[in-house]
Amino acid sequence: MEYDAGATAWVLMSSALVLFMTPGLALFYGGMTRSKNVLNMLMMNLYCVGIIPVLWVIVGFTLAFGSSGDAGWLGDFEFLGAKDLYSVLPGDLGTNQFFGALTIPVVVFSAFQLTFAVITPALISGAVADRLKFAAWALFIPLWAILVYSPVAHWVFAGGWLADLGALDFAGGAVVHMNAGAAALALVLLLGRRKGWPDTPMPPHNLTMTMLGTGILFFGWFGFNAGSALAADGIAAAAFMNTFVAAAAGMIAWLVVEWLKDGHPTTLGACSGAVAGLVAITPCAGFVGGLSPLYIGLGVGVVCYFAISMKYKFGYDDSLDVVGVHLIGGLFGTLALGLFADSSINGLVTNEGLFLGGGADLLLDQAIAAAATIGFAFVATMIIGKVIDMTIGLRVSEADELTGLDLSQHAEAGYNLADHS
Amino acid sequence: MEYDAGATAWVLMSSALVLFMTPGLALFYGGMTRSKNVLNMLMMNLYCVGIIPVLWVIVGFTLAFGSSGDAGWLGDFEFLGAKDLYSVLPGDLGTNQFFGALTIPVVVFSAFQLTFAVITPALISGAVADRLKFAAWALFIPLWAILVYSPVAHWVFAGGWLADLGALDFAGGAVVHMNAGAAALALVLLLGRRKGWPDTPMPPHNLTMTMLGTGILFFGWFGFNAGSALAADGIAAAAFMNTFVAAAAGMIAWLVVEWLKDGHPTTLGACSGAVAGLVAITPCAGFVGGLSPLYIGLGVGVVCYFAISMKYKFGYDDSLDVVGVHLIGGLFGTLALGLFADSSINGLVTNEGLFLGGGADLLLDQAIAAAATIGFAFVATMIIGKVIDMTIGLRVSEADELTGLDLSQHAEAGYNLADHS
Amino acid sequence: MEYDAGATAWVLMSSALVLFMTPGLALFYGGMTRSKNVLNMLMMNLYCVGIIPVLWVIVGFTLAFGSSGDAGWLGDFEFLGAKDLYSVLPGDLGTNQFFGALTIPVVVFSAFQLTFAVITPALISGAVADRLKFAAWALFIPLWAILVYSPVAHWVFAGGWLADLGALDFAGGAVVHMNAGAAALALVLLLGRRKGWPDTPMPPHNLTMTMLGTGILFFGWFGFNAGSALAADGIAAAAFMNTFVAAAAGMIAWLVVEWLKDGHPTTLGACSGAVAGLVAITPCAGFVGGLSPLYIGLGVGVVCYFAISMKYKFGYDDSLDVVGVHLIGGLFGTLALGLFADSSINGLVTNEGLFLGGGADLLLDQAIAAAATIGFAFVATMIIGKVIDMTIGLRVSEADELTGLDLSQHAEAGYNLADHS
Amino acid sequence: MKQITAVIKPFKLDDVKTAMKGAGVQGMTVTEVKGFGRQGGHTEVYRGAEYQVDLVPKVRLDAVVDDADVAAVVEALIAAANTGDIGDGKVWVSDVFDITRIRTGEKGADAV
Amino acid sequence: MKQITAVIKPFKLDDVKTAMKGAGVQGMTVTEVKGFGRQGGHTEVYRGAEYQVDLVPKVRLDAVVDDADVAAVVEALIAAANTGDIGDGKVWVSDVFDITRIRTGEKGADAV
Amino acid sequence: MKQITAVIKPFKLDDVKTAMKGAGVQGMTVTEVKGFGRQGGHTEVYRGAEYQVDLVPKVRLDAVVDDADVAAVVEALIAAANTGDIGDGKVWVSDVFDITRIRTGEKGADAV
Ligand SMILES: Nc1ncnc2c1ncn2[C@@H]1O[C@H](COP(=O)(O)OP(=O)(O)O)[C@@H](O)[C@H]1O
Ligand SMILES: Nc1ncnc2c1ncn2[C@@H]1O[C@H](COP(=O)(O)OP(=O)(O)O)[C@@H](O)[C@H]1O
Ligand SMILES: Nc1ncnc2c1ncn2[C@@H]1O[C@H](COP(=O)(O)OP(=O)(O)O)[C@@H](O)[C@H]1O
Repeated sequence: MEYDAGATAWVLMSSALVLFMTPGLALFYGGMTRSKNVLNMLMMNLYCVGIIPVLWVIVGFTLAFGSSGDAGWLGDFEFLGAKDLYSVLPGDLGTNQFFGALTIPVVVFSAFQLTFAVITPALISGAVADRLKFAAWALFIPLWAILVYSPVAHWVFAGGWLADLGALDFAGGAVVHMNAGAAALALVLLLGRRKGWPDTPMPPHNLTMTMLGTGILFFGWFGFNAGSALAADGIAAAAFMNTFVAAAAGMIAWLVVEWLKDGHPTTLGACSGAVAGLVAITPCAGFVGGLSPLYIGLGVGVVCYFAISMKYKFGYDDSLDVVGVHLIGGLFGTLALGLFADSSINGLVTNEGLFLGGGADLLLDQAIAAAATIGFAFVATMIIGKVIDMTIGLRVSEADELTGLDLSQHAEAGYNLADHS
Repeated sequence: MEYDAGATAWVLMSSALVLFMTPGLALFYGGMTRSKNVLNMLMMNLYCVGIIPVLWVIVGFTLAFGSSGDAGWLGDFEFLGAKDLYSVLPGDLGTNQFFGALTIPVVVFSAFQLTFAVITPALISGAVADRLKFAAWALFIPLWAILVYSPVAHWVFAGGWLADLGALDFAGGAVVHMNAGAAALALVLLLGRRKGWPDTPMPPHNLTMTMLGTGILFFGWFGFNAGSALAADGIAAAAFMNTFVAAAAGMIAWLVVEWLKDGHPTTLGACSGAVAGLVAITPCAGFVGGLSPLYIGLGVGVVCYFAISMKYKFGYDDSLDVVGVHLIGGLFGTLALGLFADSSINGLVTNEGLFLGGGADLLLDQAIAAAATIGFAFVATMIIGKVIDMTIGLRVSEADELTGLDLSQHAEAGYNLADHS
Repeated sequence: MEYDAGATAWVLMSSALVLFMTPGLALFYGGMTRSKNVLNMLMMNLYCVGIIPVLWVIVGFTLAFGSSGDAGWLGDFEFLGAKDLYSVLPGDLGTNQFFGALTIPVVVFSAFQLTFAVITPALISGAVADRLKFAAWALFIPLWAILVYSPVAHWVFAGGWLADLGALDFAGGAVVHMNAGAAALALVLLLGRRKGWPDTPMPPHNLTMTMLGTGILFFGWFGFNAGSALAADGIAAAAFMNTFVAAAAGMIAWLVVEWLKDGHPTTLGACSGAVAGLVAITPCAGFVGGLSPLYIGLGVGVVCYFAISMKYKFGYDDSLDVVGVHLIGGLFGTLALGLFADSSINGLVTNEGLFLGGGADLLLDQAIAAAATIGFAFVATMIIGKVIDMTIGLRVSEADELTGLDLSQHAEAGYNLADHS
Repeated sequence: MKQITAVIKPFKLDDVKTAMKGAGVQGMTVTEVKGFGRQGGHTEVYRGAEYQVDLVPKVRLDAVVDDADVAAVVEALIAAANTGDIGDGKVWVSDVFDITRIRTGEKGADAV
Repeated sequence: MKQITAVIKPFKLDDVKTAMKGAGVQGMTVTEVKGFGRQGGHTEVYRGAEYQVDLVPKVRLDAVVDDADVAAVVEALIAAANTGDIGDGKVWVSDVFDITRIRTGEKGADAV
Repeated sequence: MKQITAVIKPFKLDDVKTAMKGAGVQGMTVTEVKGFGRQGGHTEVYRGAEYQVDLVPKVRLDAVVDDADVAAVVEALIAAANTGDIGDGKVWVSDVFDITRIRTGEKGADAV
C-alpha cells in the first residue's frame, strides 16, 4: 500500500513531540517538588518512558487496539508480542470509519498511541510526590497500564463501547486526563498526606525548571492534539490552532483571576493556566473552530484556578494538583465539547454541540463517557493501590520522607553545586 | 481543495518549532539576568505566549493579513473574530504571486504567523530586564502587537507597500528583528538604566540556562526560516542549510574575535554569535545559496561583537543586548541580502544582489525597508511607552528593584534550593 | 525534479531534531561534570555546532559524499566550497541503489548528514571532561572531522568500501558511535586521568540537567534513526518504533541490574540505560522488527552497565563513559544486526541475520566493519592527539584544573546564584 | 552580650525560630551548613560507583543576646530542636564584646 | 586578636569590602546567610497558597583583626554598610586567642 | 571549651576532616564560604565586559573541642590543609562557655 508521506511525516513527528512531553512533565513537576525529592519525581516519569514501551509491544497495544472498532470492552490478542505489528495494513486495523481512512503505517499509529500510553500514567506522579516508595511505583505503573489504560483506550480510541455510544474525544480528554486524574485522586486517598502538609510551606524548589517543563509540554502538545488527526490536513490544522489559542486563553484567565484575588500574576500561575487550557482543549481540538477554543481556554483557566483549592477544603494532599488540573480540566473540556462541537470542522461530528444548535445529545454522551472513565479509573486504581499497599507497601518510612526520596529511594542527590575536589 | 500534505506537515511542525522558541528565548535571557529577576524575565516571555494568540484570532491576524497583496498599510477586518479563518481557501487570501501558490490550509498559515507575532515582542524583554513593572509590560505588549507588529507584518509579509516596493524579507529581518530591536531601543531610553549599571557587575546568574535557551532557539529557528518557505521544497531546503551555516559561522566569528580581544573564548560569546548569525540569515534564508550564508554569518559575528559595546559608549542600558544583536544583526542581514540575493535559489528574487551582478537596486530597496521599519517602530514604541509611563508608570520603585522583580512583581522566588521541611 | 514533499518534510524535521541533540548531549554530559567545569563541557559541544558546519560546506561534505557509491576510501572534490550543492539532483549524487531512490533535495540530505558530523566528535567530549585545554579541542575537532569522520562516513554511508563489502549501518553504529568511542579511548590514554581520580569522589553536579539532556537526546534520536530512512515510509516507521522500544528496554535492563547489584535504581542509571539502548539500536533501526529491538535494548543495557566499570579495572579515566556506552554499545548493536537483520523490514537487507536463518555472513561483515572503524579511529586519533600534545599541549595546568576549566579556559562561572547587586 | 550558636536539623528551623522569638529573641542569622558527626552520613551511587557522604544538611543559627537572656533562650532552643534522634545538633555560647546596629549606631542590648 | 562579624545587606558587600580594605583589613571571609529580624520578610504565593517568608538574604562577613585595628575597622564598616533603612544589619566583636596562617604557620597579627 | 574555626581550600576538606578525626574530633560543621585575601581573585568576561572577582570559594570549618585537645587538633588541621600555596587559609581559636548536645542535654566535653 502507498502511504501518505505527508501524513506519515506529521505523525512520526507528532510521536516524537508527544514522547518529549514526558521529560517535559518530569521537569514541570520536578521544579515544584522540594529539592530533596526532585530526582524521584524525574524518575517516576522516566520509568514510564522505560516500562510502558516494553509492555506496549508485548501486550499493551493489542489490548487497546486489537479488534478495533468492535464496540467492545477490550482488545484481543491479535498483535500479541508485536505479531504482525510491522506488516499489518491500516485497513485491517479496524473496520469503522476512522480506521478505514488511515493512510499511515500501523506501526506509526502504534508508536503515536504508545506515547499517550507513556504520559498518561506519568501524570499521576504529580499527585503522589514526595512520599511514594519507588518500588510501589515500579509495580503500580505496569499494572495500571494494562488494567486501566488499555481498556479505557479501547473504549474511546479503538472504536470501543464509548466511541460507539457517540462520545467524542479527539486526543484524550477522557483516556488521558480524566483517567489519570481520577487515578491520582484514588492514590492520594490511599497514600495520605505529606508529613507537614498543609501547615509547613513546601514551595517549588525551582520554578525555572517548571517553566521549562511548561514550554516543552506546550510544544509537545501540538503533536498530541494536531497529531491526533493522523493526517496533515485541515483537521490537523484546526487542532493546532485550537490548541494554541486555548492554552493562551487558559494562561490569561488564570493570571487575571490570581492577579485580582492574590494580588500578583505568578509564573506558576501562567504555567498552570496554560496547562489547564491544553488539558481542556485536548478532547475538543479537532472538533471545534472559530472562537470556541478561546471560550474553552478562558473558562478552564478560571475553573481550574478554583479547583486546585478543593484539596485544602477536603483535606487530600494532591501535591502538585493533578486532580485540580487534569481531572477537572479534562472534565471541563469533555463537557465543553458537548457545547462547541462543529461538524464543519470535522465530519466525525454527527451531533453538533448545544451552542451550535445540535441539542443536548452530544453533551449527554460526553457526560456518560466522563462518568464511566472517572468511575472505572477511580475504582480500579483503588484496588490496585490497595493490593500494593498490602503487599510491599505504598509509602516510604517517615525517616526516608524526611531525608528525601532522592537519597532514600535512589541513593543520589539532585544537586552538588559545591565542589570539594 | 486538496492541500499538499508534505507542505502542511512541514508548516505545522515549523509552527511548533517557532512557538518553542519563545520559552527558549525566556531561558536565553533568563540565564543572563540576576537570580532575583529570573522569573520576571520568564514571565515577560510567557505572557507573550498568552496574550498574543488571544489577540491574534480576534484582531491581530486580520490587521496583518486581511486584504493581503494590497500594496497597502494595514489589513482590513475580513477575518475579525476568527471569521472564516477555518474555512477560507489559500487562493482567497491574497492575489499576488506568493499567496497564489500557497498549498496549505490558511489556518496553518495563520498559526505559523502567530508564532512570529508571539516571539517578536518577546524579544524586547531582554532590553528592559530587571526594572520594568510587570503591569506596564502587560499593557505594552497588546498595544505594541496591534499598533506596531500587525502593520509592519502587513507591509512586508502580506504584500503591503514594502513588499510591493521590491524589498525582500524571507523570514523577518525587518518584521521581527529590526522591529523588535528598534522598539527595545526606544523603551530603554524611556526606562533608564538599571540601578548600579554599568559600575556594579551584574553577571549572568546561570549560563547553563542561557546555553539551553540558545539550543532551543537554534533548533526552533529551522522552523522559523525553513518554515517560511511554506512548503517542503528546495527553497525550504536552502533556507535550512543557510540557517545552519550562518549560525555556525556567527558563532565562530564571535569566538575568534573575543579570543583575540579579550583573551578567552566564552560560552556566552558562542551563544551570542550563533544568535547573531541566526538573526542575520533570517531575511536571507530562502534567497541565497553557495557560500553566502558563510560570509553573512562571519560578518555579523564580528559586527555584533562590536555593536554590543555601543551601549557603554552612548550610555543606554540595553541590558541583554537586544539592540546590539537584533537591531544591528537584522539590519546587517537585511542589507546583506542586497548583496547576496540569488535568483537561482528562489524565483521571487527578481533583482539579484550586488555581488551576483544584480546592481544596487535591491540593496536600495532593502535600505528603504530597514529605514521605514526602524523609524516607524522606534517612534511608535516611544509614543506607546510614554503613554504608559504617564499613566501607570513604566518602572518599579527603587526598593522593588533592589528586592528583585520576582518577589516584588510576582511574589515568587526562582530558586528554593535549601529545604526546611 | 519533483521532490517528495512528505519525505522532504520528514528529513528537514529530522535534521532539526538531530541538531538539537548536540545541546542535549552538552546538558547530558554537563550535568555529570563538577560545577566548576560545566561551561567547558557545554562549550566543547557548542564548538562542534560552530566549526563543523563551516567545514562541512567547504570541504567536509564533499570528502564524505563526493563520488558516492564508488566503493572507495574517500570522496572527491565535486562539492568543494558548496559547489553545486544547492542545485545537484539526487540522482547525480551516486549511482547505487540507495542514492538512486533518493526523493529529497540534496541540500537537505547534506544538512541531515551535517548534523551527524556535528554530534559525532561532540560525543568525545564526555571522555576528556575537566582537563583538556580548550585550545587543544579547538584544534582537534576540525582535524578529526576531516581526517577521521569524513573518511569513515564515506566508507559506510556513501557506498564506500565497507558498504560495498555488505556491512550494514542504518544510522551510524559504526560512523558515529564506535568511531567516537574509539577516538575517546585514544584521547584519554594520551591525556591521563583527572587529578584525584578515582579516589576523590566527583559526583554529578546536577542530575536534573543530565535528565533533561537525556530527554532531548531521546527526542532527537527519533530524527537520527527514523530520519535515516530519508523518507516518510514504512522503514522510517519501523526505525521509529525500534528506537523507542530499544531505548526503553535499555533503561529497564540497566535499572534492574543496578537495583539488584547496588541496591538502588538511579536516575543516572535510567538515563544511561536509555542512551545505551539508543546507541545499540542505531545501526539496526531500519533493518529489524518484531521483538528484536526489545532484545537488543535489554542486552545492551546489561552489557553497558558492566562495560562502564572496565575503566576502573584498566585504569583509564573515561570520565563520563564514552567508551563504555558508545564504543561498547555501538559494537553491541553493530554485531546484533548480524543476528537480527530482517529483509521483510527493509529490502536493503540481502543477508538476513543469524537468528532469522540468514547464516553468519552478515555477522562477519559487521565484525569487519567494526574492526575497521575502531582500528582506524583509534590509530588516527592517537596520531592527531599526539601531534597536538607535542605542539600546543593537550592538558591544562594543574592549577587550572583545580580552579576549574570554566574560569581558566573561558573566564566565566556557570552559576552566580548569590546576588550582590 | 553573648552569641548563641546552634546547629540544628533543617526541618526544625521553623519551630526553633518560633521558640526563640517566644524567649525574646528579636533577630538572628541563619546559615545553610553541612554537619559531620555521630549521625554519620549516607551512601550515594553514581553509575555503580559508591560514594560515602558523611556530611548531612544542617542549619546554623547565630543570635547575639543579652547575658540575662542566654539561659532562657538556650533552653527554649533546645526544647524546640530536640527530636531525641541522633543528629539533633549542638548549641554553644560565646562572649561578644560589642554589638552595634548598623542603621542607628545603637549598641549592646539596644542593638539586638 | 579580635573577630569582627557583620551581617549586612548583600548589595552593600562591595562598598563594605572596599571600606574595610581602606581600614587596613587584608582578608575576610564572606558567607551567604539569611536574616531574621525587625525588617520582616515578604509573602510568596504559589498556586493561591500564601507563604510568609521571614528570612531575607544577607551577607555575613568575618574578619579577624588586630586589637588595635578593631575600632577603625568597625567604624569604616558601619559607615559603608549604613543605608539608614531597616535591615542594615549588625556588627559585633569577639575575642580570638590565636590565629595561624596555614601556609606559613605565622601567628597573630602576622597571620591576618 | 574552645571553638576552632578554619577557612581552607575546598579540595582540602576531605584531608582535613580525616586529620581532625585522627586528632579526636568527633563532630564539626562545614560552611561554603567565599574568601577575600592575598590570593587575589580572577577576571571574568561577559560579552566583552571584564569583571574583577576578588572572592574565591573556600570552606569554613567550626569545631568545638575540649581545651586539652585544641593544640593537637589545630596542628593536625594545619598539616592537612597546607599546600604551601597562597590562599591556604587561616585557623583561629576562640572561647566557648557552654556547649550542649541537643539530643541528650549533655554538656561540655561530653557534648562534642
Ligand atoms: N564538636 C562540634 N563542633 C561543632 N559542630 C559540631 C560538633 N559536633 C557536632 N557538630 C554539629 O552537630 C551536628 C550533629 O552532631 P552529631 O554528632 O551528628 O549528633 P548529636 O547532635 O546527636 O550528637 C553535626 O552534624 C555537626 O553539624
Ligand atoms: N540578635 C541578633 N543576632 C544575630 N544576628 C542578628 C540579630 N538581630 C538581627 N540580626 C541580623 O541582622 C539583620 C538585620 O536586622 P533587623 O532587625 O532586620 O534590622 P536592623 O539591622 O535595622 O535592626 C537580620 O536580618 C539578621 O540577619
Ligand atoms: N583576617 C581574616 N579574617 C578572616 N578570614 C580571613 C582573613 N584573612 C584571610 N582570610 C580567609 O583566608 C583565606 C586565605 O587568605 P589569603 O590571604 O588569600 O591567603 P593565605 O591564607 O595564604 O594568607 C581568604 O580567602 C579568607 O577566606
